[in-house]
Amino acid sequence: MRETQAIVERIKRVNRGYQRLELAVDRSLSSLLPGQALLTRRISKDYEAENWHPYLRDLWFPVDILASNMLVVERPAREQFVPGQLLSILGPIGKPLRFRQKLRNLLLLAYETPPTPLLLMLPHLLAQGTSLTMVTLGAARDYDCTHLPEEVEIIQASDDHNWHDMVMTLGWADQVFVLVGAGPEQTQFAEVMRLIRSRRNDVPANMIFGIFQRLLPCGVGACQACMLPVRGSAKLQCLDGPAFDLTQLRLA
Amino acid sequence: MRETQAIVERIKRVNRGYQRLELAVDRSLSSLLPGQALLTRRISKDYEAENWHPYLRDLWFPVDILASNMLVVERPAREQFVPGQLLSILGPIGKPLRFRQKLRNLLLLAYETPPTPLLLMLPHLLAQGTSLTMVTLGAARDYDCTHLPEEVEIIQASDDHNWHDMVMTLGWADQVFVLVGAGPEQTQFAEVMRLIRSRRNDVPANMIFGIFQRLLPCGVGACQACMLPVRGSAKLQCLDGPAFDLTQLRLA
Amino acid sequence: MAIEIARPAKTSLIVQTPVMPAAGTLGFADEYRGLIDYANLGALVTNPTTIEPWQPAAGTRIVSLDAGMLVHTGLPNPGLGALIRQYRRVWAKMPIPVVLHLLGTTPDQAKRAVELLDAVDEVAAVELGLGDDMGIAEASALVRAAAAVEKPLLVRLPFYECYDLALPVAEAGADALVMTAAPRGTARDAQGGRLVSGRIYGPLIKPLVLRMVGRLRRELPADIPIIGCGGIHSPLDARDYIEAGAAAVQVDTATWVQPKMLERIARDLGGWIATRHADALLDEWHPDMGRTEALQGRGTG
Amino acid sequence: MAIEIARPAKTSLIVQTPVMPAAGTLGFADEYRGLIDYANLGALVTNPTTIEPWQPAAGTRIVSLDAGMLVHTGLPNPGLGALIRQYRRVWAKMPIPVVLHLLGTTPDQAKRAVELLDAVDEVAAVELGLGDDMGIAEASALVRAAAAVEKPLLVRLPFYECYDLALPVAEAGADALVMTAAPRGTARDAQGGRLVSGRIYGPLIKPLVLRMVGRLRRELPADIPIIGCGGIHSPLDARDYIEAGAAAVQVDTATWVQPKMLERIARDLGGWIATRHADALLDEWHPDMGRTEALQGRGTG
Ligand SMILES: Cc1cc2nc3c(=O)[nH]c(=O)nc-3n(C[C@H](O)[C@H](O)[C@H](O)COP(=O)(O)OP(=O)(O)OC[C@H]3O[C@@H](n4cnc5c(N)ncnc54)[C@H](O)[C@@H]3O)c2cc1C
Ligand SMILES: Cc1cc2nc3c(=O)[nH]c(=O)nc-3n(C[C@H](O)[C@H](O)[C@H](O)COP(=O)(O)OP(=O)(O)OC[C@H]3O[C@@H](n4cnc5c(N)ncnc54)[C@H](O)[C@@H]3O)c2cc1C
Ligand SMILES: Cc1cc2nc3c(=O)[nH]c(=O)nc-3n(C[C@H](O)[C@H](O)[C@H](O)COP(=O)(O)O)c2cc1C
Ligand SMILES: Cc1cc2nc3c(=O)[nH]c(=O)nc-3n(C[C@H](O)[C@H](O)[C@H](O)COP(=O)(O)O)c2cc1C
Ligand code: FES
Ligand code: FES
Repeated sequence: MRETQAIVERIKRVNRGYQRLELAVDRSLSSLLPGQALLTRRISKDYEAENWHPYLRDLWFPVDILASNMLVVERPAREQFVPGQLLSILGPIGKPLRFRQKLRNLLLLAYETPPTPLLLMLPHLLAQGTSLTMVTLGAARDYDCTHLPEEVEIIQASDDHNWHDMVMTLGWADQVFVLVGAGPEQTQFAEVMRLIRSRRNDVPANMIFGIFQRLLPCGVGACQACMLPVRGSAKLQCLDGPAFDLTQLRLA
Repeated sequence: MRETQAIVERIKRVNRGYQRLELAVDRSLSSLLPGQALLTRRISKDYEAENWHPYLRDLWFPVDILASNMLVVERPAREQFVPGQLLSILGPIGKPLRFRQKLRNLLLLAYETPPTPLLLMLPHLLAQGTSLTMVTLGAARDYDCTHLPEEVEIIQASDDHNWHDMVMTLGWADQVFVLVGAGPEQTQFAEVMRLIRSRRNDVPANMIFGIFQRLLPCGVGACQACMLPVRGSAKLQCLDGPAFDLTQLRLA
Repeated sequence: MAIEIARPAKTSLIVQTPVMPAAGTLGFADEYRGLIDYANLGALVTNPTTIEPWQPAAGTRIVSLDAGMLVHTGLPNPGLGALIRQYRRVWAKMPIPVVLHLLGTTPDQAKRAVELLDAVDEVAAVELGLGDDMGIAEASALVRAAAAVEKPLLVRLPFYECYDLALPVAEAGADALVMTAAPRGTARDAQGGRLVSGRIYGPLIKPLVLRMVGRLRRELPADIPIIGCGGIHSPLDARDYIEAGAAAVQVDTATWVQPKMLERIARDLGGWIATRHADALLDEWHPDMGRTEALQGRGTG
Repeated sequence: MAIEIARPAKTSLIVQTPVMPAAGTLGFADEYRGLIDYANLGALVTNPTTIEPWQPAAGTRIVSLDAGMLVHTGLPNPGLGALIRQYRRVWAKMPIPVVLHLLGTTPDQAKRAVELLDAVDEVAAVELGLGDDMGIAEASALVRAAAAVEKPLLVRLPFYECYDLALPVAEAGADALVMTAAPRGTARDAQGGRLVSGRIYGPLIKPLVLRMVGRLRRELPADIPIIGCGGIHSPLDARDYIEAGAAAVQVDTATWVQPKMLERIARDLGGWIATRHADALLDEWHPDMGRTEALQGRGTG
């Protein structure tokens, strides 16, 4: 975990709601892995002219690594950037996602939030032959997926969170990552778990993981604002997350 | 006085420290005259996403009128603008400067502040044959004047506020405008008046005017933050200014 | 959505829309003509006035802050008698009630002001501003003197003493409480380079005052209306105050920064309050929709 | 520029640079290793601790504000005994004194905490945080109980009660006053959509707290050091507090937003204070200059 600076090099719209930024970053960030993120804020060259708006750092999940000093992030299109914008970055934040050995069928569920934090893993897993299914539920369906690798099977759930072949999708998966937006995450995860349990009898430990994307004030374990009740002990999203076994998390 | 919107159309650097912005403005502003200004703030297209930084409106003095809907303003180069930036404008603010009839020799003194608010009058007065001298004193000397009309005589005062031909410059002038920066204006005007009186015996009323450029919170006479002690009564910079007869103003 | 602030056996203040300017922001009368359509506001609250004329403060008047500003004007005004002579004809033409803000000094001055004001029909109500650092006894005596007025009496509470003074002031005769005056603060004047003092306005104070309003609404008797005032800069800010328990709101320096915002807040809040009891969706009333039939039916359209 | 907070016949706290983190911002020990060079700070103030373990708060923890943030963590901690076991070896290796922030609950609990802490050499001083809404008697009793500690006792005053409590708390045994804890406020949680309460941090509170420090510095006896704390986000902010009369400062959430800022403020302020008495120009000490000979001569280089 280091504090480094980055520069917005290129900006490209990828769909109706999102743009991608190519960032020239410190080489220490090129070893970043799926699940890890950056706590970012815009800065000006003149440190003394520091401006404190917005106040909190944003949590940015990279979607691609182009070179040892080039990352791609995805941001809502309404945020305005110009090339040359300087950024201060704390990162990498969090632990890499741990994929099951010999992973064959990975299921990704994005609930009420764009799937951005799930995207960095796609090329790597496809290359090693994993079959990937991504289901978008609720507001996640607003995210237009046409620019994603075509080998990923994309499914839009219905309004009541159903989809064709639901039992099979859930049954075949040997690992599941569930992404929810910031907000009352435990409630959202509980809803998704009820959905899964209604179609699949056994939900063993170490199979279904929830991915958190709360606002992180410090990112280093100091402020304790990201503390979560995980069975047995209190865990921090910033140090121990962003993924936690949903069978171990206290759900609402 | 109206609230209108404007758009930054073009941006051009004019010297080391300043840039000029061409603004597409409401036609009601094309009748603006030297001395009048605009209370400006950046806005976004989405009114609900209104952002309150910086909090106060800036006072911008136009330096040129290109067409009935095109004004030019001059801003410090460190302020960052991009074409297309939307502005909210309250204006025109203040009363036009009143020039003496049959004005022959006009003297402009800029003390500790860039001469921007004095520039809009230059082309008009030159066209009617007025001879113009502008003296920069103190920090005003940092402003590079090479882009100004060459018919204007530019004099840089020395560190102790002297210049060659000082007695003549002051004696020949039939009207003088003194510009000072925001801050303790009465003290700054008093210093300039002492300078003038040391070289010129008679300083009649209606000859030497001080131009204020305070921060104006409301611009309409409501907040009274710009109230000034002018002999006989209290005057408002926003409604009665920006120029006041320095022989009538209570100086510090 | 009319709100009535009534006094037993006296006149009452009827506010058609629960949004008005905070004292000190809109001037003494119609300074914002041409920029704001006063008919869309609930009331006009004047700049602070005193019995004797007050001169402007010397020195720095304004400091720009992160998300706000420091203001120190000295509250210049020509004295109440001169003000009434100068403005009563403009007040008479206003399409909304005029609330005169009276700076609270001594019971004696308050009494003199009340005698002057009771003869002025153009003033619909009086808002008394309490000085900082007033004790309970002093504030109560002042409010009792001002409460002799025939018109409804609003009292604006100081920020730091808000909790201590609210109940005593209500019991001394306030018909409504305005919470709160802007807190005092200190900041460095970028121009002059020195630390200067003044009142702090802007979005920055909203979370602090919003909590005070919520807490005092729970603690005070329900029949004392609270008017929320502090850093309201958008329709959503105003709705937050209503949700926290305010009956109406006052908008402070937002008007200086974006004059149309005051009217916009007024129209949004009026519409929202009128429709939310019918369980309408939040965005069924939107300020850009123009006036709705619902409001026209109530005679304010 | 060393500051000594001494107690007659007890140990003293020596702070080489008058800048430290506010309790709750830097963690319990060395969480910011790799990001901040602790040797450049005056002291480490730990997160708030209690005798009994505390669990995290449920619900919204963070709301972003204009120029600040609302925080409500519930101050989770494993209890003082467990904390000491967990961290004393890290504290022992810190290059700066460790000040343990003890959450003020009851005199009884304070007494138990003091007994534990007096046996821990790795803790150089104790900072007691007073709860909101404590009366003078309650606060004094609590401070008296905590003042039994052999180490210097700093007491952090609540925001709203700052004026009332400062002198009584000093007389009850505080060796220095920290002004102030972050005020409580209410804001709408953008995610959950509801009004939530918590403490308010950030640049927005600076003008309010700066005035309190200035005023209390004039009113309090000169031998009680004041440590200014509230919205310090730049070296200039810190200088403002020193000019208003603070002997040292604590930096709050600025560290979360820009970790290097804490160290930068520390180095700037240390250098500035060391040089300004020699009438040096403000920018003769600049944080980017590296350490100056002046400081090296004082043994802190
Ligand atoms: C007997 C006496 C006479 C005084 N005479 C004068 C005098 O002639 N001139 C003078 O300047 N000071 C006078 N003062 C001092 C005055 O109370 C303030 O200390 C001074 O005006 C500071 O001005 P301020 O802008 O901070 O206003 P404040 O001291 O804050 O004024 C307090 C009152 O004004 C209201 N108020 C303040 N600012 C605003 C605002 N911007 N918008 C709306 N309402 C506001 C408050 O609600 C309250 O009613 C007098 C004090 C006393 C005790
Ligand atoms: C007997 C008793 C037991 C309690 N037990 C618990 C409990 O187990 N868990 C619990 O959450 N609450 C407990 N509370 C309530 C607690 O005081 C607060 O109401 C609650 O913690 C709200 O949390 P807060 O984040 O607002 O902290 P606060 O109530 O603000 O905590 C007050 C103290 O913590 C300091 N402080 C607060 N926030 C910060 C911060 N971010 N950084 C640095 N210092 C800070 C203050 O200086 C002060 O020392 C208890 C109260 C009492 C009276
Ligand atoms: C009787 C009286 C008249 C005052 N008149 C003015 C005035 O005309 N203009 C002004 O700015 N302040 C005026 N003041 C305010 C004082 O200058 C000062 O700001 C105020 O009394 C607060 O003083 P303090 O700083 O000692 O608390 C007046 C004060 C008093 C007591
Ligand atoms: C003995 C006691 C233990 C508490 N333990 C916790 C706790 O573990 N976690 C927590 O978030 N709040 C805890 N609280 C705080 C309460 O939930 C509540 O926030 C606090 O008492 C303030 O209550 P109020 O809102 O009624 O003022 C505790 C309170 C008390 C009195
Ligand atoms: S973000 Fe501060 S502890 Fe995790
Ligand atoms: S700027 Fe408000 S009265 Fe002049």
